[in-house]
Amino acid sequence: MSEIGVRLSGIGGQGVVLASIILGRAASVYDNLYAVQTQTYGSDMRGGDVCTEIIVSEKEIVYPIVNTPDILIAIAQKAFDQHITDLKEGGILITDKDLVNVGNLTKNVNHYSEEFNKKAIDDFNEKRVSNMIMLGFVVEKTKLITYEALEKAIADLLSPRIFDLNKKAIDFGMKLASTN
Amino acid sequence: MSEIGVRLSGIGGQGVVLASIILGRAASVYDNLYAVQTQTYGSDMRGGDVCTEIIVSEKEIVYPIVNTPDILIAIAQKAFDQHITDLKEGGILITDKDLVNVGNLTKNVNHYSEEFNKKAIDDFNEKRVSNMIMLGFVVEKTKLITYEALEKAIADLLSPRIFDLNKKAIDFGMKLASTN
Amino acid sequence: MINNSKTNKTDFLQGNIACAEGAIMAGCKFFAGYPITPASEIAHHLSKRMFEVDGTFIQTEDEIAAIANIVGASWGGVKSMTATSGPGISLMQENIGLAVATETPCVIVNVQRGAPSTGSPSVHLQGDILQSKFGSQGDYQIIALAPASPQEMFDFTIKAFNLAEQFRTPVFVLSDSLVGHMRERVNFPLQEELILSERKKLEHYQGIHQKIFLDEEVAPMPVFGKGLKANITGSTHKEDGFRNVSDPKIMDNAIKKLTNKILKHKEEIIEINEHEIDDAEVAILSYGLTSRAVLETVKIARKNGIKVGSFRPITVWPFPEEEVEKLSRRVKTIIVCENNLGQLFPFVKSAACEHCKVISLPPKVLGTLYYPEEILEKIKEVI
Amino acid sequence: MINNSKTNKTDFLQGNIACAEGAIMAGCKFFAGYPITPASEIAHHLSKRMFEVDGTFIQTEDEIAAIANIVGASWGGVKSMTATSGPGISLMQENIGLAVATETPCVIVNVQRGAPSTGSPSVHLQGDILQSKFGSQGDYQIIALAPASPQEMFDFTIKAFNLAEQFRTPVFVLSDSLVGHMRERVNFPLQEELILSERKKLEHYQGIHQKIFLDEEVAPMPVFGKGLKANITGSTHKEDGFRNVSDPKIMDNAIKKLTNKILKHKEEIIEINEHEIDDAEVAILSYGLTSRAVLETVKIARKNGIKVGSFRPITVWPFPEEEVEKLSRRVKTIIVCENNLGQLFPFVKSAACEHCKVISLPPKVLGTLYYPEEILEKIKEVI
Amino acid sequence: MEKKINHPLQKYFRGPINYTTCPGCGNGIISQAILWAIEDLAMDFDKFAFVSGIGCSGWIPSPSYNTDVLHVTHGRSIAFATGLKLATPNIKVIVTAGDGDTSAIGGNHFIHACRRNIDLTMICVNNQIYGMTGGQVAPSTPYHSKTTTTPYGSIERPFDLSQVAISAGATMVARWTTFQARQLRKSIAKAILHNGFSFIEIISQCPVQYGKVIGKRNNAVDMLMDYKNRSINVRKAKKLSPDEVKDKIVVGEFIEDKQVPELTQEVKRLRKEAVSRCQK
Amino acid sequence: MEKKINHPLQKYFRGPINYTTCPGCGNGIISQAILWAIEDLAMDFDKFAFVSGIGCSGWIPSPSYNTDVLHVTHGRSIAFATGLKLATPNIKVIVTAGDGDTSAIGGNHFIHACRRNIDLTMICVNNQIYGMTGGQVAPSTPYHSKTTTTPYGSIERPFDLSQVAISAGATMVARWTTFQARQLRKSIAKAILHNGFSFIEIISQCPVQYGKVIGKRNNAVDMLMDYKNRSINVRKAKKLSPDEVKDKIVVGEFIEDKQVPELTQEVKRLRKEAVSRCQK
Amino acid sequence: MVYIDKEACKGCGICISVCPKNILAFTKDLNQKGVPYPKMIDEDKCTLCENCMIYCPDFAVVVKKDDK
Amino acid sequence: MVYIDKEACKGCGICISVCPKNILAFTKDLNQKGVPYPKMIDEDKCTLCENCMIYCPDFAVVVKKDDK
Ligand SMILES: Cc1ncc(C[n+]2csc(CCOP(=O)(O)OP(=O)(O)O)c2C)c(N)n1
Ligand SMILES: Cc1ncc(C[n+]2csc(CCOP(=O)(O)OP(=O)(O)O)c2C)c(N)n1
Ligand code: SF4
Ligand code: SF4
Ligand code: SF4
Ligand code: SF4
Ligand code: SF4
Ligand code: SF4
Ligand SMILES: [Mg+2]
Ligand SMILES: [Mg+2]
Repeated sequence: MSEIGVRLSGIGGQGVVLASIILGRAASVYDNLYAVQTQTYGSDMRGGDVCTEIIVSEKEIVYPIVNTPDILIAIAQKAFDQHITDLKEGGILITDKDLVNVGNLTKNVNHYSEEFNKKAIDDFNEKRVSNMIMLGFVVEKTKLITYEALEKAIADLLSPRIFDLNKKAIDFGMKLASTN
Repeated sequence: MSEIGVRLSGIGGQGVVLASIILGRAASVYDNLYAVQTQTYGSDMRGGDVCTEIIVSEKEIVYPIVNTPDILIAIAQKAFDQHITDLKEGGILITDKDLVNVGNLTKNVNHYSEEFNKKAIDDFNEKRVSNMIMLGFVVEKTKLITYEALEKAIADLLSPRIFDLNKKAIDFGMKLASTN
Repeated sequence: MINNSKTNKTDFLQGNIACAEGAIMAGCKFFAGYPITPASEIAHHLSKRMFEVDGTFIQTEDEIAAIANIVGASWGGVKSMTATSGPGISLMQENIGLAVATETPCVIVNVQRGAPSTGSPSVHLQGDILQSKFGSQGDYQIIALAPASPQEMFDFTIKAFNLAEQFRTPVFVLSDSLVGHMRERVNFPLQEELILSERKKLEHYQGIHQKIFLDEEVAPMPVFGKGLKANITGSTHKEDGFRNVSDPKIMDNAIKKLTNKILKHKEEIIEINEHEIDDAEVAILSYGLTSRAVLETVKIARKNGIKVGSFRPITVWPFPEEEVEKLSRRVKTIIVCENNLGQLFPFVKSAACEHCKVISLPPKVLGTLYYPEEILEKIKEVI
Repeated sequence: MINNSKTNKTDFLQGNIACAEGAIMAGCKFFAGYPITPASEIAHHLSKRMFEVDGTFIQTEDEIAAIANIVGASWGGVKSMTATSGPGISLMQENIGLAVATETPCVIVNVQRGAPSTGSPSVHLQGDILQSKFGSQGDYQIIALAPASPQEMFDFTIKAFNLAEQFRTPVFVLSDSLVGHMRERVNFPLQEELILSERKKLEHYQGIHQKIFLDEEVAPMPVFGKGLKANITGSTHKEDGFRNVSDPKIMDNAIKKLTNKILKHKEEIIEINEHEIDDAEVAILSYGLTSRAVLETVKIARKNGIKVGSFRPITVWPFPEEEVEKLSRRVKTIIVCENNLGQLFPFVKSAACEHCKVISLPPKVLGTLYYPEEILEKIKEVI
Repeated sequence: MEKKINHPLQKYFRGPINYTTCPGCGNGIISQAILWAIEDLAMDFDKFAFVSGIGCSGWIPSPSYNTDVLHVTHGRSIAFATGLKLATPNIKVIVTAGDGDTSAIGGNHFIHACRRNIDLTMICVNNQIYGMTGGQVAPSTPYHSKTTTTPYGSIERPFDLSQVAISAGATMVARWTTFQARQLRKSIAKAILHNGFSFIEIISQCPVQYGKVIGKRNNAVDMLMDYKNRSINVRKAKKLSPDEVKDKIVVGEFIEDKQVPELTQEVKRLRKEAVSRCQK
Repeated sequence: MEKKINHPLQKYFRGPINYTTCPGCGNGIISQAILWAIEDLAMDFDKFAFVSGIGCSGWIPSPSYNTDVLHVTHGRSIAFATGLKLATPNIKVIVTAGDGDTSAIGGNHFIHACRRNIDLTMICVNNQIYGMTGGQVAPSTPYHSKTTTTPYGSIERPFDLSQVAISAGATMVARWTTFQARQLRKSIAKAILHNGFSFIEIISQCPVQYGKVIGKRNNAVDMLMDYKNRSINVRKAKKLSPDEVKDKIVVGEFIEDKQVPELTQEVKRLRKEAVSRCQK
Repeated sequence: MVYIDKEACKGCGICISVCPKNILAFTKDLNQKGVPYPKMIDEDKCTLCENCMIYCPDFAVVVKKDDK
Repeated sequence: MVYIDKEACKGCGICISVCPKNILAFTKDLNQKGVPYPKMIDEDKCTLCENCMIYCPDFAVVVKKDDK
């Protein structure tokens, strides 16, 4: 696998940064890949725009910024509007069906959209796992990392108290992806 | 008059700095000469060595430091010991007779020594005017400045309360010089 | 700027007192400071004089407060100044940055002393040249003038106020212990003949997005208390003062505009004293008090038929890059004389090296004025 | 220094956390700091970890106290560190000077942010390069290392401690917001394989005039509480620590010895990463994160058959003058890439200009990492 | 009811009212108290200037308030305000600062302003934490609290900021919590009229960062109710034993309107004296 | 009688005793009080460290005292001492500082040390003036004094340093004048033994610079006698009306030995807790 | 009359808790920020005490006395 | 026994003023610093109270109890 650049974008509180850290950790600690994760903050620290980038690669990563992502995940309208132009032609676009209206997509991309937020509320009664559903979906669609690595990474990062719930949400997201 | 460099040295409290300021002021404000006065401090601000330099000249003074004085005034033993080597051959040396032992003066200089301190106590009952006696003495011996300028300068710098006493001391010093 | 031919007063003054009097003539109405050798006399003098001229003197709790006070006062519409020495400048660095970023006119006098650290309070050294320009975080431009006599402490303090007002920026007077304590004749110009600059002021409120910052031609400055609704911040901001701390483009603009505000006007700002440069093979570059040793050297050298001249930047910052470059085309060698370990030397060399040789010559003993002989020796070596 | 082949642990860490863990591995037992974006995570992490390793963490009242605390602790015999960003460094300047003058080993981490002034706390900028070296009053030398990845934040923090101990001097880790917050794999070396330096300690009291300062070979350091009767002052002092603030010769000696202590050992201190320099016509000089953009550029350029290489000082200070000079003899052009307005450029030019062309290329938008294309364009222009 | 209608305080804002504070943050309540006090006094807003430092509380006036606003470095607002007030004594200068701003990095300026009795109104938002930088311990954080930088509980006793102000010489000192919004408003109005340095400390909820500390993250309502339950007026508190007030928040006006020469007026006096001496 | 004989405190000096202070300066009396206190306690001088700032008072221990001495920047001695004490809790760390050092530039470190209750003994030489730099007003200079920088009389009220220390949390606080050299010596001994931050304020004569202010230049004896006449013990003072103590110097031990957890010991506790948590 | 600017509301619930008459409650709806906002449930009981207004940190509530 | 190191003395007069027995006085002599220094005038009255010692800012006075 050559370098793959992923950009995850949304607004504060949606958990996109945690998702990117899980991805990076899984890749670089358990999948024997290289990964670099960076993030930029909105104009104020509270509730603003969030954008995080992660590169996964088999070779050492020199340039750490994703100027033109291979994969763009946008789970807020503003995020989509702002970042869609950067997405590579032929890249993958993943959005939240309810929160993002992609309008007239002129770009040649593979677009998947799913109700991460709604499913989290409906199926888990816990809005906060929407990022895990999204993460499972992304992993299944892109095969960036292995399931085993993902599992270990969340075990490292999440407290045992919430591990099970989050793992279920990931599994759920993967299933969504494989059936959608 | 070409540039004349004077170094006045003693210890704190003897009033050598004031004497040098009077000289400088008289020369540059009232005698239409140029003058520059500088000073260095001892290793601590209290009661240490004092050394002040003044250059008087008809032309603008470029280099403000007196590396080899034409005139050296030393009113403490340590001051004499430290500065005598710098005095120009053929220069003028003025010392306090009681406070400085010039020993074996190998240098070819014009040496005047007078009891500034003792005379201040004996004739004025005021130790603090010894610097004025010295100043009068120096002015008379060297003719660096005019008497009128000197008078105006002390009027500027001293409070009226002590003006008379100090002027008398200066006059006294001048007389000492003209008779000695 | 100053017409010295007609003066209303001649005095024999210490450099520090001359500086204080210069400030008063320049229209300074606010002084805040914290005592420190060898700058304290400026405060002593102004603690009396400020009130006589309807101004304010405050001895602050520390130097951080001193610079904050003068910036605050400047926004109140008055010309303001502080005076300190190296340790005080170190403490002021953060708020010097704020003054630069908010484009606040003010004058900072540094009577340099022996350093690093507490060092030697009464020893003459030019150790803070780079500190004045680089001490606060980030890229910025500063103006700094280096006097060599009490008269220049007087004149350059006035000039510093003028530049501060013209360019809405802090300006340094970079003196040192020897010049600060030296006494020499000072001629006071007639107040009427003095040309004083006043800041470009915002006259009327022009709406929420009024342009009050980041103009390379110097934006008008709103003064507090006049209904102008000033919106001032040390955070990255746009022309209207509104903060934006996430968009690099806005920061890029802020940094570059601030910098260009000075650099674009370098020619107006920079002043150089040249002496016997016309036919010189060797130029000696020096500033501040050191230049007097250099002038003496030139005098002696010329007597000996050696073609040497003096090149003295009055304006140490902005660095006179183009002027040095021009100089480098005229001479074979530039000898840089500084009473420090060669602080401006890399800047001189970088500007001049394509056309001539550049040599650094620190004094044999730092903290002493050069002996002309030392410099002469070096000249003879390179000629 | 670090043998990465055998590691006892691999982690995916933020640069700031890697720095904190590096400090612990280096034997740091004392951290004092004041929160500030983007450096706070170092304090957060160490507020927990320090106590686990029998160390001390203190959040001080401000940054001035933070640097004072670590200097105090260092004289207590422990390795100590603080971490902040530009505004904090500005406030620390006076006491950084004291640390230099008293020859106190300690580590100062600056996670740079958008400046000047409060600027943009989370924007990546290399704006404080000159501030690290020139911010305090007077002439002095400092050591500063610029990491470009979390692994390097870990490694260079250890290296910083080693240099601090070897040379009895404050050492900077000059990171920035992007590196500090970036996450990447970090390999932890085995503690046994790590070579850690410890300060040369004074073992026995050697009399009132024991030589504990101003040795170009680094004088032994007395630790407090052991009957060594340390005599320490930030005032100008002699080899035995006794203050003398009037004799310029003593000050001259103090400044030069302190400076030479670093300069004499430049070769030991300076580390440079060269990449594809051997046959290069153009060398790109960069440091810190910017070097990763440069390496990417070199990769692309080489694919296009362009002979270009990367020259990256790990050690930004002392400035690798000789190394740059050597480089200038090997290439036709040096392009200096910095995420600022060209802070090191005059130093590079001054070192290199006699042998090659030197060009400054700041990024189009300050505060962003270069696009390799920008650099490539420039290379093509000059080739 | 849900119709959009202008807020009565809108006129004090530079543009649409839009604080970027977290939900339930006390800063907005304090902002209202300040503006209502000015409204109550019917004073010209153009004759006010606000100086604030870095911290969430610094953003109460900056850039929102539609008058002169100077937003400076962390901890230094009082020092800038001092210079500003001395230069323009005719305007009312109000400083808003966080507890960290005031008493950590800014502690020295704080006590000196008290001593100098310069006519500034200082609004200290004591949310007992560093809000903006992510929940680190402040000098006013309760003893033994677990914060981002005191994971084992803080081992430093907090300042009683109002007490420090009093002993440093402040001539009007009051403390309220955001729950006493009405009393606060009155005290601020008094402080504005007070001729000298007034210090108003407000215990204010930071539901995000301090919420974490007390396990009430994002629960502004609980925090307000806690203030309600624990507040006790200083007049009542004086009658109780130290043990009885131990867990209480003592609120009220500690020093009401002490008459001591004010700095800017003293400066005017000196000017007169100086001029008359010169003329002699 | 004029025979040269070693001073009993000579052993505490690095070399011959030779202060460069002005004649009659209180610093020497204070130096004796410090050393006599240590002598009385019969403690090992090697287990003491002194930290001092810039100012005449900074030169009490530096370089004279024959033990570890750290002489730092103006106003920061407490901050350096804090780091030193935390790193070497077994040594007794004594800070000597001037009034300007302590309460002007160093005011913030001062109040924070009080709050933290770190085991430092702080000797504050309050000569009510900036001695070293030439007689400028200090935050402790009496109201309306004419100094080098207040030619019209100072317009800022001074701090009551001991009161500030108390309100900031110091756990032992005493004030004496140099005239009470014996009581001072005892208080210093107690302070050294006190487990926490102790603040000893000494009103001390600066016959040169403060002498100018009160028109008693170079008259140390008059100044001492004035202290004698104006001193009143706090126990007595409490029984008098404010007016009766107005011109008095209230001396005595204001807070004797308050028991509050000390910082370096708290650090040790945290280390244990941290390690035990890790092992879990 | 009590006016609530639902888009200015951040859903903190303070107004609800400080209403002495207990006549404010969250709607089920979310605003564009995704948070619930308060609604008047019994206008008649309102005393126009202004609590809801002066405690709202986001200036989202206006109480108008004259146009009840 | 009271010993006075005349060369260490700066002539401040403090010892004289704090002697409860009033048995110290300046000599007419000056030391090398040029200042007068104190002398014991009535040794018998000395109580060895040590005041002169502990108040001397320049450590110029030593009171020895054992060798009276
Ligand atoms: C010199 C400096 N140090 C540190 C910071 C980082 N900083 C910004 S706000 C802040 C503290 C915020 O706490 P507080 O003052 O209580 O305000 P709050 O956010 O709680 O309202 C800190 C440490 C800074 N901006 N400048
Ligand atoms: C940062 C800094 N500012 C100012 C000074 C100058 N300075 C040295 S000592 C001093 C004040 C002395 O007063 P105090 O602390 O009361 O000590 P004293 O000499 O009276 O004992 C000052 C302002 C300095 N050394 N460093
Ligand atoms: S962090 Fe705290 S103080 Fe800051 S806006 Fe959020 S709730 Fe308010
Ligand atoms: S100036 Fe004052 S404090 Fe300093 S040594 Fe002299 S008398 Fe003592
Ligand atoms: S005005 Fe008072 S009674 Fe009416 S809704 Fe608001 S809080 Fe309730
Ligand atoms: S107080 Fe304001 S922000 Fe909070 S719920 Fe009510 S209307 Fe919304
Ligand atoms: S010991 Fe006491 S009685 Fe004897 S001379 Fe000294 S002060 Fe007087
Ligand atoms: S107290 Fe000491 S210095 Fe003063 S007169 Fe007596 S012996 Fe001399
Ligand atoms: Mg706070
Ligand atoms: Mg003092």
